[in-house]
Amino acid sequence: MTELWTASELMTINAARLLRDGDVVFVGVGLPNLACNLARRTHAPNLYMIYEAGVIGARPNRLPLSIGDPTLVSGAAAVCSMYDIFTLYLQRGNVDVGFLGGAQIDRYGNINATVIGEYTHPRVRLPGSGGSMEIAAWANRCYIITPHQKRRFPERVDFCTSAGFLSGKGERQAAGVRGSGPQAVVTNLGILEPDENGELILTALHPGATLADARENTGWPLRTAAELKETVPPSAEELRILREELDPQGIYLK
Amino acid sequence: MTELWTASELMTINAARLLRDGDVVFVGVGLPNLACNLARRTHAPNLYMIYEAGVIGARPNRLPLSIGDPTLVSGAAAVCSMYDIFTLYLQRGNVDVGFLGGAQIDRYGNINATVIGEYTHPRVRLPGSGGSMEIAAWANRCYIITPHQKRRFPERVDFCTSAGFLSGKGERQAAGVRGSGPQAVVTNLGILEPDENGELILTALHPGATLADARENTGWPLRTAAELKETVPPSAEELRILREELDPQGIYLK
Amino acid sequence: MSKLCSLAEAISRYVHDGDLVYLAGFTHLIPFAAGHEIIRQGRKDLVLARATPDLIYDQMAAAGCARKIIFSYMGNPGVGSLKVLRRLLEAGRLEWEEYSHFGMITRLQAGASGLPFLPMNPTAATDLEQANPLYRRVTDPYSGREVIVVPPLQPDVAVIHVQRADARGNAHIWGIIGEQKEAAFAARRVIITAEEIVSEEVIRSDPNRTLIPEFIVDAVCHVPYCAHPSYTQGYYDRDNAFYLQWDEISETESAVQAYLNEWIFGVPDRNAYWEKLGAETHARLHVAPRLSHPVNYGAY
Amino acid sequence: MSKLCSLAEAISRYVHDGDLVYLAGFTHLIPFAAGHEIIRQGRKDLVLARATPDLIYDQMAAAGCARKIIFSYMGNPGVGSLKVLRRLLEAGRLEWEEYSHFGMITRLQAGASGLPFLPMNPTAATDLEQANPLYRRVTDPYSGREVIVVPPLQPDVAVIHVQRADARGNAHIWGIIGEQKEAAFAARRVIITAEEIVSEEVIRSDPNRTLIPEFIVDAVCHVPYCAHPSYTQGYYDRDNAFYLQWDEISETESAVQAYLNEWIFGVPDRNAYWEKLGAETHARLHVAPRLSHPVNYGAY
Repeated sequence: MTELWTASELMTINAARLLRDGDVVFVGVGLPNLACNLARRTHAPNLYMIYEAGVIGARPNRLPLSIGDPTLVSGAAAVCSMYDIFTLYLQRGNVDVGFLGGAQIDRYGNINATVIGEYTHPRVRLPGSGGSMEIAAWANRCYIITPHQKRRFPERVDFCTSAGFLSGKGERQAAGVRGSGPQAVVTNLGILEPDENGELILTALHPGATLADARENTGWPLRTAAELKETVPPSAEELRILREELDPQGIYLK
Repeated sequence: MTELWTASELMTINAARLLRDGDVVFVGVGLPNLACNLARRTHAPNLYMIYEAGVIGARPNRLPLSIGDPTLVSGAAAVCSMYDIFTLYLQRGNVDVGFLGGAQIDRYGNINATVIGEYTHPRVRLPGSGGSMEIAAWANRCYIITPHQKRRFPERVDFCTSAGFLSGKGERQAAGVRGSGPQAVVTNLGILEPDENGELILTALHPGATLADARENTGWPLRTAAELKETVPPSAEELRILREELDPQGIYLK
Repeated sequence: MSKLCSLAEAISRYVHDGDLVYLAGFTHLIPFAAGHEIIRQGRKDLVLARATPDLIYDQMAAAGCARKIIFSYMGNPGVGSLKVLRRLLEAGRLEWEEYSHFGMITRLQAGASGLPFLPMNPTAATDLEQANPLYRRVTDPYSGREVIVVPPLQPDVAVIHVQRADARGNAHIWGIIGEQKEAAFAARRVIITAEEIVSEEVIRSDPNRTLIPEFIVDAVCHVPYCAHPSYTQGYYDRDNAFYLQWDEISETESAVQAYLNEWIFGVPDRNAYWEKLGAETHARLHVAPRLSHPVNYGAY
Repeated sequence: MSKLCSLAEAISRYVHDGDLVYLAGFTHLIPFAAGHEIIRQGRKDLVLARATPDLIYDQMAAAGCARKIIFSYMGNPGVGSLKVLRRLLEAGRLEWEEYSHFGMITRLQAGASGLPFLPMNPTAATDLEQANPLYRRVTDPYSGREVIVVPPLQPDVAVIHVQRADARGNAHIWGIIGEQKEAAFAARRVIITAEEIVSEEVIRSDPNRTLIPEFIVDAVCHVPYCAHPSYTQGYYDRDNAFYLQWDEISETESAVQAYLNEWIFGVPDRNAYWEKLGAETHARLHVAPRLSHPVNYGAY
């Protein structure tokens, strides 16, 4: 792989491109926040950013370092309670896009952010759901940004913190949740998307990455789309915005 | 009856005396509002007034003419939504006293503010519950101010908008509502209070009123307390506050 | 993206015959101008929902806009009856559906939250529950006791009057906030009417004051004095005299129709209505300023 | 009636061994000073509830105050793990009870509302529901479909940090308001800590800003810089450097105990703590003003 950009930059840029102008996005800090701000400065100027801390239409003057950074509040369009953000905004169906992350993502896009090992006797205790159980269920579309590593992509998660397609699309549909589930997983190697049954398959590789790389770093027999695409390389302008405007100190993009 | 005071003044003053210092009162406009303000200026300086419109700790500069009068808001301690006032304040148990009114009050303190005649074919359609269904159930104590007339005191209400003791105290207790129900009905003739079974009996007469007056104007065989009291006549100071400070134009006290 | 348009355009575009309409506001901020414009445009078969129908639904019903009313307190606040609605109900000429205030507001909260129902503690007064089959019961799985539940109310369109909004629809409201936020989030379409259209900078100087965010708003209309004879906290007083006057007007059908002809059909819009009220009324409803202490958000 | 007292008095009077304690605030307004005072006074067997335990519950657990934790996100926000709590959980040395954020906040909302439960739509992720028997299901009586419900959470005591309050306890809060209001109404006892004690006139100039009314408040403590290393919007910045530093400190038990000794047991109160932080930290956390546009309530 070329070293014209870092893995974080590559993932952020490809995630940004998945956003549509006018989307209302439930944003986390870190790469999702950078992806949203990059999209706003390129093809999606009307992207609307809301945060689980209850901040609506934030316009941060500096890079937010936590989900509750005060720069998200000063100059925002609205602030509401946590109960309101989860009821009036998320559960009501006002959120187009949610970003999710976790220690494990499985073959059907289910996410584990709770525990490695047994729940009652944790080998590694992780932070837990936070907002993600409901975001995964009720946002119209979800995206996941994660490094492509075998331990992060098991056949089946140890604990299902947030629902992808469970054991297949039919099972999610039967559960009656309003959101359409994970629509893409952006990794440092390429992009995985659900097939008609909800199984994550490789649909694109980044420039320089190979199918063998992807298969080697996935914990299930990774299938590919009929037509495996190559992603467009990051543009000079995308890289400039990330490096000069959004994260000049390289806090998230190192 | 002497004409040193009007019936409205007499009822307001006797209602004010039922309030205790520190009570949190769910107030309506009209006589209950005057009674509360009179109590604050006499024996209950720490009376705390909240309004179903969502106004907390109001300090009106003029006589409020509706439940949503802007003078209730300017200078209030807090304003909240209607959902909050009914949940966080009333249902949570933060209200000590509620005032109720209606077209009919029956033998067991049940109130009708909905309809005379059949519900589906109303002879007289009244305004309906507003906040009173829940106030009657959840305020710790309720008081009723009403003129003493036979048509207002039927044996049984046509429609139970707000629960008193239903058909007796046991039935209210079985229903599991937190408030203790109507504690007194203040009329222009005297005061009715529930006996141990929840039946309203005459416990006091105002100066000049007779038991015969009260019986004649009640729609059920009115019983009296073992010791029937006489209320203390309105004091000059009580009358002065009402007439000079609270309702100088005589809007409610004529 | 600016959503500014005239009130006539907004009503024409977003309020349709047969809609379930919620003109929000508990005593405060009642969007009378929107009700009058709906009357002028001759909408029919509306389901009119409001906790307190107030004079505006009396007028809309008198004008023949309504098929049904959903309410929790059908009075002229501080005065007495709503005589038009009362006559229609007593004559069996209007459908109705009735709640307590808490039941009504809980329906909006469920609608705004995207929930299939919300519970309330029992009140022991069961007559209304028996009269309205949308009240149901559910067993609390922890104690085994029953709660009362109501289903969501999701109006086709809500009109929300506010003190100030930006052109995108981010709206500041203060004073009695009633059910404004819940009605807006519950509704499928939202029309904002505002005393003032202000810059984004004013709104964003105080984001905690914003009860309604732009992305649930369809139209923003600049309508000063929209709420008369109701009021807008800080902008003008409630016209209590008119509430008393309506008690007389609404005694007879003919006086009501004369009122509609003169004050609704006889004026093109709210500006003309306000001018017609005249200088004496303007002076009577004027209010001196009383400003809030500002708060510091910090220049982070 | 003034409820002003020192934080030490308030903790001594209203926080007891074995209590279910909720120190409120989502990232913002976390009352660290109250947590430190609870540690100094040696409270035991507490059940610590917070959506995000944050560093303060890491510290309280390290000091041996806790028997159990109730939470929905056990991370160091923006950094990684809460290592003390994680070690205790992995070693089986602390009970826990876990929700999603929405489940946790819904428990508080039910507690604040006096309801026996509140519903949430299903999420299809059922592992946590199976792990925590307090999640239950109820059938929607309208559609026959199931909802998830949680029971009320009613803490014995909540500590709520605010920007300004009057001596009776009426409190103004702005910026991220998280679960402050719900925690206060849910709790049996409420301690307010405030950056500033202001006159009633300041509070009453803007009643819509008052999230907590005096009559649910037991004690009001004037505690400037109470929230450090968290922050108070408009008053000082979040100390992100310390959140990173805690990640190192909390690597080892000995470093944690050294921290407790120096920064909690080693200082008598928050004033001394703030002075000890020194001028450089004060300067780093300083924020320039950015004021809200005032609103007009009208002199009715």
